Amino acid sequence: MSERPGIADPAWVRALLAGAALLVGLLLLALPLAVVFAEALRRGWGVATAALADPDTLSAIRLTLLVAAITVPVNLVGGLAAAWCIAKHDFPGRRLLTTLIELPFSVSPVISGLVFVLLFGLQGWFGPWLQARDIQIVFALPGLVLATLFVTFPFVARTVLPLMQEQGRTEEEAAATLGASGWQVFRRVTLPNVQWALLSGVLLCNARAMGEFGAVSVVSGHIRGQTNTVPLHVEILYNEYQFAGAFAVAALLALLGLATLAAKTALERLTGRRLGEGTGDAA
Amino acid sequence: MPGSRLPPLPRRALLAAPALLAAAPARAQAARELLNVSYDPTRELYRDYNAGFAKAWQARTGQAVRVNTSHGGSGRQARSVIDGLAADVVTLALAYDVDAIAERGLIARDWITRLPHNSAPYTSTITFLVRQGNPKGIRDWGDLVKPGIGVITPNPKTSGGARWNYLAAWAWALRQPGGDDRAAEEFLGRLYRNVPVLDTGARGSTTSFVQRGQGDVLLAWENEAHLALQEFAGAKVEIVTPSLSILAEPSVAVVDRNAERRGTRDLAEAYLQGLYAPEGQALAAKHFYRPRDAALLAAHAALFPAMELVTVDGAFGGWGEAQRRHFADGGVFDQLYKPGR
Amino acid sequence: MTVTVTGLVRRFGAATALDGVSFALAEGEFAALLGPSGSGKSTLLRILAGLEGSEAGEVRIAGRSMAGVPARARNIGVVFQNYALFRHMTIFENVAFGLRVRPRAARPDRAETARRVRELLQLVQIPELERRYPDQVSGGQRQRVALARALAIEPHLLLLDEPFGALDALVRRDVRRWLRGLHDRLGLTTLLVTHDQEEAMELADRVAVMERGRVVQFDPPAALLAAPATPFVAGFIGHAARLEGEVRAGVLRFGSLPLPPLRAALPDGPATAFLRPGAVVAEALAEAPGGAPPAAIELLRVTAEGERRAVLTLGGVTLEARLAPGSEARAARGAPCRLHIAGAQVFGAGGGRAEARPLRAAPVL
Amino acid sequence: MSAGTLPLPTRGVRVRAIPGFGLSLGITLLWLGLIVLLPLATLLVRPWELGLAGVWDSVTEPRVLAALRLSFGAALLAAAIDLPLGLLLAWAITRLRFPGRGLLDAAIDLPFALPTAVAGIALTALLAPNGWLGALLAAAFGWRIAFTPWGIVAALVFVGLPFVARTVEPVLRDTGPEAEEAAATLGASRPQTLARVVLPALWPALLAGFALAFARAVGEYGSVIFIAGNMPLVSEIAPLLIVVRLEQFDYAGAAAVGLAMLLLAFPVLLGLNLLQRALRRGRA
Repeated sequence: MSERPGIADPAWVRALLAGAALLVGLLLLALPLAVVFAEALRRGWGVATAALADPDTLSAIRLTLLVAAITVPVNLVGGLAAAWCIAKHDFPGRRLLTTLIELPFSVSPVISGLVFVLLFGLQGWFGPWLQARDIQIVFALPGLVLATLFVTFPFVARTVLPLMQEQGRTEEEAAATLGASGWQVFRRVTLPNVQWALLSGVLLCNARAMGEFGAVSVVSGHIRGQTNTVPLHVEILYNEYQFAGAFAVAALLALLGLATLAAKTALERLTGRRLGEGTGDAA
Repeated sequence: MPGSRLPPLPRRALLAAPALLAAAPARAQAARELLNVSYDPTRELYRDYNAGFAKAWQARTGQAVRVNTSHGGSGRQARSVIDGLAADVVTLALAYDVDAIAERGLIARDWITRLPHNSAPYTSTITFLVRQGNPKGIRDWGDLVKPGIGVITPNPKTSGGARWNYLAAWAWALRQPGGDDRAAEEFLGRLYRNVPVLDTGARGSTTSFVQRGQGDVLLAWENEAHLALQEFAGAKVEIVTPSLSILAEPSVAVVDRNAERRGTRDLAEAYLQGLYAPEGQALAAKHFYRPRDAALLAAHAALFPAMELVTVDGAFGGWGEAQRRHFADGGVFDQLYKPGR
Repeated sequence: MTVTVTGLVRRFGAATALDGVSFALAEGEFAALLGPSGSGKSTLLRILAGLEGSEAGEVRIAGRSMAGVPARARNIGVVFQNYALFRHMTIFENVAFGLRVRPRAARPDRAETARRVRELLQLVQIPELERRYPDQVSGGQRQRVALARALAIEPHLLLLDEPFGALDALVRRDVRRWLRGLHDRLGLTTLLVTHDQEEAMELADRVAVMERGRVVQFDPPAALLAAPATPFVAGFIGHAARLEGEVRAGVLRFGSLPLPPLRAALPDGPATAFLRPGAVVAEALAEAPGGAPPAAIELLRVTAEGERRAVLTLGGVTLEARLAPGSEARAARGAPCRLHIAGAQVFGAGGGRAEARPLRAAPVL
Repeated sequence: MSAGTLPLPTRGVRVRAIPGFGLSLGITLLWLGLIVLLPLATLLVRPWELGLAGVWDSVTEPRVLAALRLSFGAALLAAAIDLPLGLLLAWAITRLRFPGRGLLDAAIDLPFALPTAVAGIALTALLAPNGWLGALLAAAFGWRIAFTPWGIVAALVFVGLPFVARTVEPVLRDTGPEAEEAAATLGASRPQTLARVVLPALWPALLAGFALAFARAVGEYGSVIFIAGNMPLVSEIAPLLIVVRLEQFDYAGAAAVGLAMLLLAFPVLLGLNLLQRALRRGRA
């Protein structure tokens, strides 16, 4: 019994499409992931867990978490402010601002690292000044944070802005007529309306922050145990012919990414149902 | 317990990001720190050497010392030091990279004379790694340009090791009957047409050759070739020693400006001098570097077969000249490198 | 074309949307499918259009069975609930769509297509909008576009799915009359699906009332009012108030409620009466007769026609009554009154139906 | 500064109904300026140390031109391949019901979540001539994927796929079957409905996805360097050339390549954007 015989495709077409989609998913998406885990466990659990328990790995994990812990809140605040300001206010240059916020997406990660070397490296604009004051930016935590900030810059704004625009301004205007201050309007009216999209943006931002390679590689200095993030550590292990170890650490990163995805999917399911309750079944 | 310690952050980093103060680690240890910025194939050597050095230093002075290392392509590492990576010592693949740092005033210009043997405590050379049984019959440089031979070597623009490969091939071609610059250029052009994968670093090339099964012969540091035999026990590859090769002298130097600034000069100098001491030389040999110590070298004759070795200074007029002529943008390499397809 | 539907059954999981629907439409007839939401009327329309399948039953159009005929081959014009206009096409392109997708042999050429589209836009009175996009015109205009688009394929049958739902009340009345006029000119067999009884009564020659997956009555509007076939129809049509009573010896009484007894030709037993607002008359009194007042006016409202009506609550049922002539001056909120009933539809427990009449001719009428 | 010269709305006085504008704009500008604009300014300024002729020579060198051609060509090709694949995936998860649909839905985001370096070594291990898939393709068709430009395209297809799928998906969900049903009642066959009703409605979203996938692919580094083979003039991507130049201490040259990439990407993205808007014309 087909549900919509008027427009439904023949069963074999549907089966073919579903099969093709599953094949694409398998070959293009699942297989690379499977390789990571298969290679990680090729020499057994022992080798994999030993690679993870290595002090250098542990310090890389801590560094990566620290970088993400700084990056995400900064981009959260900035992204929210930008989205709010663009969606809820009129001012000349809104379009330009939107474009500028998206700019880092079209900049190569390598360039994202390069610009900070050009700025803060010893041969850069501020390098000599910084060294005279004994301040280290590139090849230290601040450089890693800056490069990661740049790369993950648009995530929050991008996920929240369209929703804010779609929701319009009437609720905020209503709040304003009721005497709410800017912060109160934002905190009590706008934020609750976008919180789920916001969380999803934060999760994406976090996933990218923990997984960034190109930009971070340029500014890291690759000092073992000090400025090696997890993705860089994967490269190091790989270059040391410790393939099982490299893939074990890679698998850990992949698991972090998968957990992020699971959280995001769960969130969407949750919000999907919420939205469904609101609109009811009109059909 | 290895997990109990946060990564020690440079104090200066914290100054630049006051917000991080909450996350800052307690500076429990008062250990002195030394940063050795090195290149890819020395990871194993310095892992051993650092441990021994720290122990010896503590025995001698009572100070705890922690040696940090950074590895990568030699050129990239030099660039990082130039850009402000706070290296106390550099142990790079070639003198040219140290010269580049010296040019920016971070190292004294006369660095190469400050330590024995051109400031190169160990040497190496370039050999061939081929598939087991040498199915393609590769014996010497001339065999590399035969049709159908896949040669794996990194990009001389990005890899110090690759430059040694290039110069060794060039030197061999010059020695052939009728060998002149034109013939050498022609020879190298043909050689690079046989290269299917041009990795950015020596380690990438080894992986491509051994792990990914690319090509028939890998041009490798002698120490890397031996290490590959050891690491990839089941990889079915063997070493072929060419008739002539180049004397590779990996250079070491104290980065004067950083050592002064960080107050680590004594430590840095001791660290490099230790490489010339018997323990250091033995470690070098253990990791397949040719030690400078003649007796030690003779004792490992099976590992380090005698062959004719030319030097960069002798055959190319020094690194500055070689770099300018061959590897600079628009240099000989750029001209001869024309991919086959 | 004639349309014959016999024994249609459609279930969605455990729910039955259509439970054996049968009816027939005559050539050129304008019929309406009327029912509350969930009564299955939209499903019926979708089955007619070929957008939905059925478990049992048959649809014949002009005598031909539609079994196995896909939607695109049925030549039925459909105006969808939200019009389903193609947003990326101009209004011209929307209307031309049905002509342009015809098989090559039957496809009119470019000039002919343009001519027919312009003709249709003239017909629906929006020729000036052809270059606009659907999002650039008003709701009423969109509805006309949807109609023109459906008419472009020269359908045998026109199906309208709640076509006025998106319009505001004023526009709705205009468009309704215009649509009926258009139908009278084109003579196209038309089926309108709606939950709005006024709309159905005003537009349709005959109205099919649907209740829980069945057509319970299919009659001209006047007959629905005069002789509702089931209590559901009686209650659904004409805003009638439903009151429970008891018939004894041909007389219906409403227990303790202050309503006069009625003559009803039904066997003894409980019965349900449906009182339409016009059929109840309230006579306001100066003072309550003998103690407690029998009924009190709760509030007074004025109809669109300017008539004053009294609203009362009896036994939990809200009742609307005309004011008796001469007592209007006394009518006020809280005033006591006496109720008279001109007539009512009564259904007995056994299923019998009777037209109830007052015992005596009402003095106030 | 330019605000004063802009024409004001005719109703006269501009009213700011919602408070909090100044603070939020201030945070935005600070954030944008420090993290994005100031660093990018160096990219605009630094190359000119070489002089105009120097910059021109630096970016018209055959190796640079080849790398730029490869980066842009591979990115466009990969985004073009992502278009039907992404549409297929989005269609499957919104319109079809089959076992594994939920899993597929989640898997689409994998390239977002997998760090690029991990993706790079995984794809290399998979597609190398002795890898799981590479051996199969080599034996069956004699295809070499890894260490050729095709390897780059494969990596970029992987990286860009979710952009197309996730941009099209909401539109597909939103469109619903009404328009298709309307087309069916008007006599359109299924292919006609797809070609004239469904696809046109999806084009803006498809283009937006294409633009995103392209923008990401042009600059991609981590997942590409492992699989590319990195042969100058053949499989060397522009971002790698930036790294190479840096390693030769050629800061201005590196910045020049970076600038060239930005300037080349800009018209492509602008064009796609304008095309999108043209397709959206008339729609709210």
